[in-house]
Parts: sequence; C-alpha cells; structure tokens
Amino acid sequence: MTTFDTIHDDPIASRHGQRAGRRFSLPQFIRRLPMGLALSWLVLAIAFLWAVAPWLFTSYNPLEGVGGEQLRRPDASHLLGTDALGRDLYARIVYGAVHSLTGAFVAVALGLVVGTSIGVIAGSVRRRVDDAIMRLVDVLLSIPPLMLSLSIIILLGFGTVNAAIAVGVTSVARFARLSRSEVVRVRRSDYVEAAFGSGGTFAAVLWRHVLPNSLTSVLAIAALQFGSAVLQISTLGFLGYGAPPPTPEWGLLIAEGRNYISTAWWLTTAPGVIVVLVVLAANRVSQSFGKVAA
Amino acid sequence: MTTKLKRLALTLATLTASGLFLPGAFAEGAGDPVKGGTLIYLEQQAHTNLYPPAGGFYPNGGILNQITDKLTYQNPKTLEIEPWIAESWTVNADATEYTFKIRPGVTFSDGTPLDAAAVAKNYDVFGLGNKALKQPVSEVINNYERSEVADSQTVKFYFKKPSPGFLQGTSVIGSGLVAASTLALPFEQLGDATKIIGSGPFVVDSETIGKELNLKAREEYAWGPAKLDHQGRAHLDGIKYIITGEDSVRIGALLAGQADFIRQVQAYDEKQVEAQDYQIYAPSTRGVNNSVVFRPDNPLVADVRVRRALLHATDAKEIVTTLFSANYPQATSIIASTALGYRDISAKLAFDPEKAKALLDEAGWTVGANGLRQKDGKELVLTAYESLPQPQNKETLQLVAQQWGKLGVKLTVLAGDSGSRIVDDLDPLKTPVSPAMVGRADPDVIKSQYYPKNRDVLRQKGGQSDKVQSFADDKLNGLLEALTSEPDREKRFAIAGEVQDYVVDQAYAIPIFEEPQAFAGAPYVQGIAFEAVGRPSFYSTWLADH
Amino acid sequence: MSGSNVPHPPVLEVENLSIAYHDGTAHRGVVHEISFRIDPGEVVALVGESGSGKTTTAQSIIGLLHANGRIDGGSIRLNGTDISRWSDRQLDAVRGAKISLIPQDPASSLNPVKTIGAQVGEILRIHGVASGRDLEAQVISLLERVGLSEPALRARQYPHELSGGMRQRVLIAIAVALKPQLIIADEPTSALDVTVQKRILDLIDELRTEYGTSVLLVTHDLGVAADRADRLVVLQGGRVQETGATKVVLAAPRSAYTRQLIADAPSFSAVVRKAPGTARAVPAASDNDVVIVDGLVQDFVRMDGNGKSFRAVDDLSFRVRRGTTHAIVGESGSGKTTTIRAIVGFQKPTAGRIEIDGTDLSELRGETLRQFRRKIQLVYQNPYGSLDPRQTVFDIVSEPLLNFGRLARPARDEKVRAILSRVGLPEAALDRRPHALSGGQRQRVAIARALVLDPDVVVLDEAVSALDVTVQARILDLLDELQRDLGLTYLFVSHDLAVVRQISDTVSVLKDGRLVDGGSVEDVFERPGSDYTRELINAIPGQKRAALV
Amino acid sequence: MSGYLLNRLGQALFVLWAAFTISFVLLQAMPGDAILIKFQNPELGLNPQQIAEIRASYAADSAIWVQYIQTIGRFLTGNFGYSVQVGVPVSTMLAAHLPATLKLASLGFLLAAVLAVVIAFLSSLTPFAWLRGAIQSVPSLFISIPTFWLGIMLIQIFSFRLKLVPVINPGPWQELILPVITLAVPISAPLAQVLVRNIDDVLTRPFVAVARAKGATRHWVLLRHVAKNALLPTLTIAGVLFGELIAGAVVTETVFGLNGIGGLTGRAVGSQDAAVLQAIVVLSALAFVTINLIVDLLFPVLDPRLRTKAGATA
Repeated sequence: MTTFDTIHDDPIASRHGQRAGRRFSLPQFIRRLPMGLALSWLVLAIAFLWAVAPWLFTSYNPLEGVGGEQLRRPDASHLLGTDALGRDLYARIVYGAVHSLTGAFVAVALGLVVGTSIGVIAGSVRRRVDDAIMRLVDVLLSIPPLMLSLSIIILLGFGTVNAAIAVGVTSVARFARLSRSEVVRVRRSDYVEAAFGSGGTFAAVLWRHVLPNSLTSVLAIAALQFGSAVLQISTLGFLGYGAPPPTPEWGLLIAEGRNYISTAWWLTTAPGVIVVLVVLAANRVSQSFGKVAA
Repeated sequence: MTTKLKRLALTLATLTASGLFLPGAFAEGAGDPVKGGTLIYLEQQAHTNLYPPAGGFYPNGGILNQITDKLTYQNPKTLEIEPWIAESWTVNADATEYTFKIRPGVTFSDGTPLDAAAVAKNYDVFGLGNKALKQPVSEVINNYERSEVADSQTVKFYFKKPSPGFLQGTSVIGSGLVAASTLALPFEQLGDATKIIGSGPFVVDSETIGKELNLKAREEYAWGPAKLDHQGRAHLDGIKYIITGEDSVRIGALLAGQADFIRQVQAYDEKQVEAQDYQIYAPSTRGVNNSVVFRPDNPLVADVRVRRALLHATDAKEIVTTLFSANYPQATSIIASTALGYRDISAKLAFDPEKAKALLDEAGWTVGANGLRQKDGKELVLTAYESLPQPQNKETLQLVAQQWGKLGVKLTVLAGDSGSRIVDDLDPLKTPVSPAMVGRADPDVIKSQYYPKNRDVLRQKGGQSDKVQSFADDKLNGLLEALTSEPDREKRFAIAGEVQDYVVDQAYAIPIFEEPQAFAGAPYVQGIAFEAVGRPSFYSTWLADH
Repeated sequence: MSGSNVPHPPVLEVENLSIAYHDGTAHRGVVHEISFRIDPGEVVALVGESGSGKTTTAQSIIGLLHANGRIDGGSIRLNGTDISRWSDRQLDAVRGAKISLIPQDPASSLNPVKTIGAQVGEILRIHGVASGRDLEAQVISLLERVGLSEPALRARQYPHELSGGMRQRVLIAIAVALKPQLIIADEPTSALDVTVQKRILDLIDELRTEYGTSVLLVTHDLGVAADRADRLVVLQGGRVQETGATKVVLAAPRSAYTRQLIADAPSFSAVVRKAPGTARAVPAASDNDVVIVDGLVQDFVRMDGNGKSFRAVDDLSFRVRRGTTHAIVGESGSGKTTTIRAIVGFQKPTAGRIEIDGTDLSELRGETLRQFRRKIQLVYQNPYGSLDPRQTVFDIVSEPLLNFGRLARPARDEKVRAILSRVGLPEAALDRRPHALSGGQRQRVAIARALVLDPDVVVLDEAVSALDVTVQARILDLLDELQRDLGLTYLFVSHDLAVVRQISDTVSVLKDGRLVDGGSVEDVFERPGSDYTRELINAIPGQKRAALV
Repeated sequence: MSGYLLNRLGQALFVLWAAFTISFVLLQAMPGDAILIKFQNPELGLNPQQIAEIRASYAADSAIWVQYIQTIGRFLTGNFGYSVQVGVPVSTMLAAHLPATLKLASLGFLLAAVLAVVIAFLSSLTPFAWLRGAIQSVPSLFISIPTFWLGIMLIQIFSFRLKLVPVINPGPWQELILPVITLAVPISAPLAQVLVRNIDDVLTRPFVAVARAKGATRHWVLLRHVAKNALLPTLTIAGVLFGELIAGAVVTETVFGLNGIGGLTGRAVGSQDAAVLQAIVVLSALAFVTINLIVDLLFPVLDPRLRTKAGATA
C-alpha cells in the first residue's frame, strides 16, 4: 500500500480515544484512582528502605532469638510474632528484604543482560547465524526450567546470589526471544533503513537506533520478571535449595514457615503477604512504565 | 501448656524413658481387639531399599518390620532377648560360636520353608556380603566367619573373633529374614517392595513407587514372638503406607481424620495433637544421642581445648526447651539413658561459658576486632551441614551457632544438596563439625558410630574418607574393638562406660538430646508397639470403632 | 440531483452538535456546534483535513464514538427523531438497517478469519431478515450486485484472498444489504488505487440511485467531493466553514479556508510549478544524465518456500538529466518502490545497470557503498515511521554528518541549523522529538536529513501522499524552491497523477513491473501512449469541477 | 510442505540432542553422583573400595566421553537404563509416573484456559471501569502467589478445615481437584493477560466497528468476531507455558504427594539420579518440540490467512 495512511483520522480520537478507550482501561482505572499506583510505589519504597536501612524499622536482632520467646503470637511487642527460635518475624522480614531484593535483582539483571545480548545479536546478524542462535535458545527453553535451576544451584552451591543466578538463567531464553523479535521489528522500520541510507555503519545504527528502540518493551518485561524472580527463589527454598540459615530471605521464610501452618500460621502467612504485595506493586509499576513507553 | 497437658507430657516422658511401650500398652479400657480394617500410615519419605541390613533408615525399617521376622525378639521393656524364629540358642564362652534351634513350620510368603538352611543363607549374605550382587555387609554383624547347617532346624554360626553383640544383632531390623529368591536379586533391584519375600505377619500387596505401598495380613501367620500375648494372624487386614513429605499435610490429615497413624511429628505439633486427644508416641531410639561431632583432622578443631570449650559453650538445655518437648530428654552421655551400657556423665557436659572462654584463651584463640576468635591470622569459623532426617536439625544447629557466636566462634550452617553434602562431609577441612546420631539397643552402636570402618563420624585416617590427612585415635579404636568382642556382659558395659568417658573427655562429640522417633496416632488406633529402637510394629495393632 | 427544495423531511438533521473526548480529567472539544442536513437521495460530502472533526462527526451519527467520546450538546435527528442520546440497545436496531457504514480501509475492515459469505450474511441474520438457504441466495445476489465475479466462490473465500477493490465491494454489499436510508461512506476510497477508486465511487453512485439512499461522504479529497456530492460541508477545526451546493461552493467559495483548499488541491490546480522552458523537451541521452537505469530486472524469491521467484521489475530503462524532476508513476504492485530501492542501493538488482553520477552501483560494496550514499538520498512516504521516535530533530538531522564525520562540532551545529531553517523549521524545533511535530513538520525534518549531506539526487517515495492537501502544497513549494536553489535532481515516486503533472519534467509510467509509457510530462499527459495511461488520467478526481469552472 | 516438515524435524532432533548433551554435562559436573549419594550411606557401612567396586559395576567409572557415547547409544535403542536410587528400570518409572502428570497437566492447562477466558471476557464485557480494573488485576494477583504456598493453603482450608476434599487416599478424580486448581492458577495468569491484551487489541480493529455498524450487539461482536481473533495469537505462548507447566507440576506434585514426573524430577535431582534425569530431559524436550510443531501445524488450520497463498488480484 503506497497511498494514504490512516493519518486522516481525527488525531485526537486516534491519539487518545483508541488508547484510553479500550486498550488501557486498567491505567484509566489507576488514573481515576491514582491511589493504586501511589500505593504500589509506597510498597516498593518501603521494601527498598528495608533493604538499605533495616535498623531504622526494628530494634530486634533478626538472627538471634530469645530463648523462651519462641512461637509467640503477633502482639504489641512482636508485631508479626516470633519463630521457632524466638526470633522476631517482623525483624526477619525487614532484614530479609536486602537478600530477596538483591536476589531478584541479580536474577533479572542476568536474564536481561545475557538474554538481551543473545537476542540482539541474533536479531542483527545474518539469517543463518540467527537461526543457529535461536535453536540454542529453543534448547534452553526445552529443558524444564526448574530442573535447570536446581542443577545450577547444585553446581554453584547454595546461597542467595547463586539461587539468583540459577533463576536468572531460566529467563535468558525468554529475554532472548523477546529482544530478538523487537530488534527484528525495529530493523524493519523505515528509520533504521533511513539511518543506513544516510551512511550509517552497522554498529552506529545498532547503537543509535536499534538498541534504544527495541529495549523499551524488554525493560517492561524485566520489571515483571522481578516479581517472578522473588517467587522462583522462594520455590527453590521450598524444594530445599534456598539460602543457608539463618539468612532471613523472604522465600525461605515462607517455605520454612509452612511447617508451622497449623500451629503458628503467621510464620508463613506474613512473609507470603509481603511477597504478594511487593510482586503486585512491581507489576503495577511495570504496567505504568509500559504505558509511558507506549 | 495447661497443667493437664503438662501432666500428660510428663507421664509420656516417663513411659518413654522407662521403655514401657508394650504391645497393648494403650489398649487399656478399649475393650477386646477388633479384627479387620486397614491402617492408613503416613510416612515422610519413600523407602529406598529393602535389603534388610538397610533397615536402619526409618522408612525402610518401618516396612521391613512388618514383612520380615527375626531370629530373636528384643523385649522393648527389658531389652532382654527372647525367642522368635529361633526357639532357643546357645553361645560358647568366648562368643565365637552361636547355635540356633529354628521353630518348625515357618514359611516365607512364597511358600518356601524358613528352615536352618534359609537362615544360614541369610546370615552368610548379611555377614559377608555378596560382591556379585552388590549386597553389602550388615553393620550389626561383626567378625562373622561362616555358617553351618546342622540339621533342618539347627544352624550354627562361627566368628573369627568374639562377637558378643551378635545375639542382639539377630533381633534388629537389619537381620530380617528373607526368602532365597529375594537374596538372589542384585542390590539395586531390592528397591521394589513386591520382590521382598519375608515370613512376617504382613506381605506386600502392591506398590506405587514413591507414593504408596499396600500390605495385607498373612492369614496363616502363626509364629509371632513367643512371649507376646497376641498370637496368630495380625488384627489388621492391611496397612496402607502413603508417602506424604509435607509435615503440615501429615499432621493435618491425621487430625482431619484422613489418616490413622503418622511418623515424624515435630515437637511443636505435639500440643495440637494432644489437644484433640490424639496420641503422641515417642519411643526412644536407645542409641547414640543426637550430637554434634568434630572432625579433629581439621586443624581448627584439632586442639582438645577448642573442642572442650565448644562443648561447654553449648547449652543443651536451652536447645531442648526452645525447640523440643519432654519427649526429647536432654543428653546425659553420648548414648541414651535407656541404652544398654549407659553411664551418666552429665557432670562433664555442664554448660559453662566462662570455662569455655578460658579454654579458648588458653588455646591461643583471642577475640579479634570483628568479634571473632582468631589465632595466627586464622579465624575460628566452622561449617556444618544440616542433617535432614534429624528432627529440627537446622534449627538446632542455628541455636548452637548462636551459642557459640557469643564466644566469638562462627558456625556456618549449610543446607546443601545431597551430592555436595556427601562429598563435603567426607572432607574434614570442609565440614569440621557435623550433626550425628544412630539408634540401636546394644553397646555395639557406639562402635557403629565411631569406628573408622563403620560410620566413622570423626573421620579417621583409613576410614570412610581418603581426604583425611593424619587424624586417628588408636586408643578409641582399641576401646571400640574391645567393646564389640568382649564376651562378658559386665566387662562389656564397663568398656562402654569407658568409651563414653573417653569421647567426652576428648570432646569428640557434644551430645544434645536423646532422640525419640515421634509418631502420632488417632485415638481409636490401639495396640501400637515399637521394636527396641522405635520402629513401629503393627502386628498387634487394631482399630477400635470410630 | 439537488434536493434543496424537496418537500420531504430530511433523512438526517444534525443541529448544533458538539463532541468532546474525555481522558481522565482532560477534556478536549473536537466538534463545535456543527449543523447540517441530508435530504432523501442526496449525497452530502463532509470535507476537511486531519483534525477537522469529520470522522468524529460520522462516528457519532452511527453511534460508534470511541469509549471516551461524548456528545456534549446538540441533536442528531434521524427522520425527525433525535437519536443522539439513545442507548446502545436502541441504536442496534438502527445500525445496519437504517444507517450503514462503508469504512475507510478495506484491508482491515473485514474479519480475517470469517468467510465473505458469513460476513455479508451476518447483517441479514442480525436483523432477522433471512436465514438458511434464503440467506445464502441473498448473499450471492448481493455479491453479484456489487460487481463481484463468481459470487458463489467469493462467498466461500476469506478476505485475504480478495484484492483491496474486491473487499471494498464486499463492504459495500454489506452496507446496502438492508437498503438503508443513509450510508456513511468514511473515506471509502482513500486506501485504493486511483483506477479502483473511480470504479468504487461509480458503484456507490449507481446503488444510491437505484435504492434512493442518501449518502454522507466523508473525505479529505476535494476532488472526490466535487465529483460526487450534491452539497458540501467544509469542516475545519471542528467548525463548519462553509456549506452549500457543490457547484456554488466550488465556483464561489465564501470562506478563506475553502479558497485555500481549492487552491492547494492538485487536481484543481492549473498551476504548473515548473518554470516554463526548463527541460520540457524529451531528454535525449546526454552527458548531463545523473541517473541512468538500463534494463533493470528485479526478481524476488517467494517466501512460501516453493522456490519460485516473481518478477517485480522487468527490463526497465530511463534516464534523468541533472537538475530535473523525473516521476515514476504506477499503482500498487507496479514495481515503483522496488525500482527506487535498487536505485538508492538497498537491494541488488537481478540484472541491468544503474549508474548514479557516473558511479555504477553494481561495483559498490561495504565502505564504497556507504560513501556512495552521500550522492543520493531517500525521503520516505511516512514521516511517522522514518524518524526515530527517540531522537530529537537535531540528532536526526546531524546524524548523517556524524556518519561521515568530517565536520567539527560547531560547524556541524551550524550546518544543521542552516538546513533546518532552509526547510522552514523554527529554531525551537531543534530539541523536539518527532511526536511533538505535525505531519508536515516531520516531512520537513526528513527532507532536511536528506539534504544535509548535499546529495546530487533526492528520491522522494510518495513523500507528500500522506499529507493534507494544504500541507502537501507547502511541501511541494519547498521542494520546488530547493531544486531551483540547489540544483537538485528529484526522482519523484507517486500514484497521484495530479501532483506529478504539477512538478515533474519527465515521467515513467509503470504497470506490473513494466514501463508502459514515458517521456516528458506534457507528452504523456496530452498524448498518452497507452490505454493504461489514459485510464489513469481519466481516473483523476476533480475533473467534474474542471468542467464546471 | 514436506520440505518444511523435514526441516522442522531436523530442528527438533537438534533440540533433543542438545538438551540431552547439556543435561549430561550438567549432571557430570555436579559434586558427587547418584552412587555416592545412595551408597555413602552410614546405614550401609560401605568402605570407599566397596563403593568404587559398585561404581565399576554400574560402568560409571569409565571415561566421560565413553559414558556419553554409551548413554546416547542406549537412548537411541529406547533403553533408558536403571535408576540407581530406586533400583528399577527408568522406563518402568516413567510409565508409572507419566499418567498422573499427563492428567494433572492437561486438566490444569484446561482449567487455566477456562479461567483465562472467563477473566478476559468478563473484563471486556463489564460496563463499569472500576470492575474492569478489578478483574484485570486478578492475573497480577495470581502470579504473585507462590505455588507451593497456594497448594498448602488449599489443603489446609478445603481439606483439613472444611473437610471438603480428602488429600489422603482420595478417589482417582478427587485427588486431582486441589492440585489442578493449584497448577492452573499461576498458568492462567499469563494466558489471561495475553488474552485481555489481544481482545483489547482486536476491539480497536476496523472490522469490529463494521460489525457494530451492522447492528451487532457487544456480546455478538465479542463472541463471533473478537474471540477467535484474540485466541489465535495466544497459541504462540503455548511453548513457553509448557515450561511453566512442568515447573508447576514439580511443586504441585511435591505438595500433594502425587506420583508424577514432576515429583520424580524433584526427587531425582536430590539424588542426582542421572539416568532418570536424562530421560526426563529428553522426554520434556520431546514434548516441547512436539507442542511447538503441533502449534505451528495447527495455525494454518485455524487461521485461513495461513492456509492459502495470496489469491486474486484486483
């Protein structure tokens, strides 16, 4: 089609009507109730503060319990009760933030950097190399991700960072596929051709145009992946591959607290709710990012 | 805890401690045994291998104890050895020759007779192993030489050296008798329960590997231990073992009425079980106590003063009161107070942080800037892997770590995968500290635990690990050898006491508590019995109306 | 055909209609108190450029405003009844039966996964007019009526198996199925080739006459409106600028805006931008030819994997003299885009020779090809897609200079500013991003980017097609000016013969990859050498007006 | 077409081989091995020499490349070897564990699809913006809950507190109720999100306006025009979801004590049962390539645009 585009549509209708009308009814919802987004940011901000300055939030020692104080119900002195060793659960959650958040961050960063590099290379090079790389990505996808994670943990040894690496590896394929398709999409655009047409070298065009324009949606996915990484690390804890004690990593708290579910429900419920809140907040914020980018 | 509960728990503790778990002990007032019904038994882990000497692993033993009979029966109350498949026996003076008279008319479930030849065949395998079939030697049999079938009902065993523990050894789960067809299978095929042919009151009916095992009662069974009240076939029609790994699911299912009997009840769940009038069973394992042992080959713990300091820095009482219940008595020796040959050496185990500090100072370990003890530029940082089968071991080790931390000693607790754990556990440099326990109602158990050719918990040179540089304690090994070959009972017990003193004097081990096997059962489950080290026997069990 | 003094009440009467879009707290009025009416059997054209509110008005009449659009005031009376406040449920009975729609883009206006027959039959089924065999028969007769060959086969086919023109016929069949009183034709031919456009408009006229239906023709193209409408409603910025009988408005426009529109519409334009006497003669081969295309053949391997190739361009030759404008004209699929992509070096020709300013393209590879790009620059059709949305105008225009990196930063800045002011962009635009610019401004940026390297040849690929007429006229003025000042050579690709006639010196007419006509613009337009060229010229809309004036 | 199929088969074989090789290398690199884990057991009292002998008897002492060749050879003849840990042939184990997982995974996927469709359609049909926002937040909530935690909670609430479904000794279908819900919840979330996005996307397309202009109601348009167009692209994430399904199955089966491949995987990793793990990897890679192949072959059947090549002109 070489004739008219849809530019003759009324611009306001096309710019606002279509987007706000149906496609983004959720943000519309948030905009009408900006509390949702504000709350999400608040949750993330608190989690971040917990990670950098946990001592501001609690005076209890998260690692050392008090004999005789074990398995206390939540009350005024122990907001969320205590665990089997008499350690304050709230303090453990606060001090655990740094482990969980760095874990998730490392996992996402690994998937993002490695996966995106693979995807960008695949999307930029000639078809044959692209095919070969994408077959390898297929291979990565075809191995059950959990098995891959467990194998990597066994190889690297237990620990927050190693668990994060194990989780991150499983998202490499996903990031690779996404970034490749984005790169391919961007490469087909007129402005990339125009950049070549105005004498751009391959590297220059890749750096100036292809990368910045293809990474937007990759970054939106990265924010989503952040929440998912917290969950995956916690699943590893459940399967007995979590960080070594007494690390108060959130996933581990949920996983270990589950044994007390009928006697001390707060041990698994409190960290569970925290994780749900943080993941929800991360999702909500990532959606709002996606909107801005779109 | 309400006073009522406290009293109940106390009673239970006394019962456990005095080994009062007799068949029918809880049947009081419940009327006559009811025949029939299937017991639903929730097991934490799947069985791994049903080669009888592998019965020390609780899931294995819990099955083997129902489907196999033993030559002798150890009375859990008196710990005396009583007749079972063997009607009578004689032992020569230096315990190198044992002669057993076999009860006539006993058959395996495949119809083959359990006679002297069958018994001889079993013990030849247990005592010598079978390389071709990869069947290993049983740890309860020491110095075995050969068997001799005198006649169809008489079998005689010869030993290279005195083997006084052998008689008790014939009563343990690891000595369950199986048919020739089972012994002919290579070791790896013995994971299949349907291939295990025994003579016990139950036979394997069907199995879903890793999930479920169904036993059914053997109608013609008529050769239970002679001194039991209950004779003839089992009361139950069958037992359904269901593997349920989640602690919360096992306990929840029991209390919700979906299961009748469960193994591995954690101390923190005891209260809610009792609150609903369900029964906690915590038979003692009567063996080496739940302890923390050192690997002196590691230079950090090579100095006895360091080990002794850590022993005095460990507050076993705090651990027991924080994490456990009255069913878990604080240790007073390296073996349980209900074990044979026990000697109370609690005075040597006292919690004394001041003494600990002094010992460390004396050994040259001074507190550095970061609060950790150091010497010659090295910090006193130790590592231990948690042991999954031991109750709340991760929590126990964390408490130990807390206690040692107050002295400036760091204990890192690892929860590794099985591969790393096993590989690292063989290397004293990587795991200078390790949790340890083993159950068996004979002083031989101490040798099982410490002897380099057996479990070798201290990791001596020439033992299980080729990573050990130099450590070996000949005095300890000599004592252990004497312990297993001293035919005289009193002298044996004296040696056992000496070993206990020696191990604690050397501070090779820090005993913490006497480990029971904790089970829970619905109120209508009657007649639960346990063999001497806490594996359940469902032979006399019955289900009251409910 | 005029219905000005018919006693019947009007089919549609729009009075003081105001519509606004609400976006959260934002509120933007797009239609302000407009009024017009449509009498039975009448064609009324709603004419306006982007942002005029014409599509919004049309959507409001059929009750399909976007979710955030709201009628703030006024009335829409259908046969005297105000339907502007009706619920969806009430409107469902009106839509399709009394008012129907011919949409703008036939390519996306049919459900790709349903057969043609099902989609035509659907309207009959919804309104309970027919079912079963009867329905099938009606569908086939409808398809036949709109001029589709083999209607029974078409009914079983899926949209992608039909050409754009055929699909628009299917949509017309749907629109007329229930013989509605009013058909809203929203830019019904904008997405079609000129020859197809004419046939479709003829069909709508024919059916309208036959059924006595009124038509609201929404269009940006004054030529189309002039040819087809009884009355015009000229909209600008959501307000009615002028309304009246077509011939009156065209002959004597009252508003300045209408006058501007008429002046800028190429199809009406008597203006020939070329100064007389410049290269009007058929160019013979000369040393001054800056572009030489000789026997160009371009084959493509089909992507469906059977390995067969198809020939997009077949033995094409032409020459362009320095400083002139050469137009390449053709409809979609004629191979014009393929040709210019080979000329600018984006794809290697299968056969033939291309020479730009003495350089044979076939010898260029890698770095030599990159260096060659300074000689020839391409301006794309779509200024929305050809500018990186993340770059500022300054980045975009300075990038080619960076690529050849000879200039120091201050010199570069100066050059960028100079070229931007040359193309008529304000200084303030320098650090804006494309989305903050209007369509015309964007195309100016694209032109600036092309010119910043001082190329000899600029290839303009439908470079003004996507723009509003008034904007288009300004860009054409600019191009003309630049050519005169800088001595540029243009290769001008277009489907719009009216524009081509205005600005070109020479022309090549392509059909199915072959050259069917070529030579000077005058020759080709006055004495077309092929039937096809004649057909193209006849299809240029606005000729009725030419006859009128 | 046959050329295409051959090409795809070649790719599938490559993926299988590579997955096999990668897992082989990973398993070899792990500390310890199945034999050590099983036999370095204090209950067995084996000394290092005996363990070495056992290793020799499993032929696990030969050079790695020899083992690699041998294992590939065995796999090619359909012999998956023996599980060191359990002591039964791997093929027997797979046969015993596969049915439960197939049932769980297919029902879980089905329920997830139903949940996703319900969420997506409810959100586009609801007339209130706040309700739509709430419904569209459900998938976010679903993916924020750890699967194992959900399973344990479901058991506690529905089995132990409300006593609606037994988890111990349940009937053949009863035993699937809670696990299927547990598995379906996290799987339904991405499906629902993609579906909501697709529906919103399709709703903006001109043919929807055309259908509305015919007088079709919102429901009519949603069911007859939007549904199929929105569902089709959802198929493309089937391959990705497969991985999640397996991961979910491991956790679900572990929580509920189901006897499936997932639980088996968990245990086999724990005991480094190489033969079992290799077989599972090959099996799941096979399932992965098959699912993707089926999806690719199914597309032309479901989408007429891919069925026939470009048709008539003008």
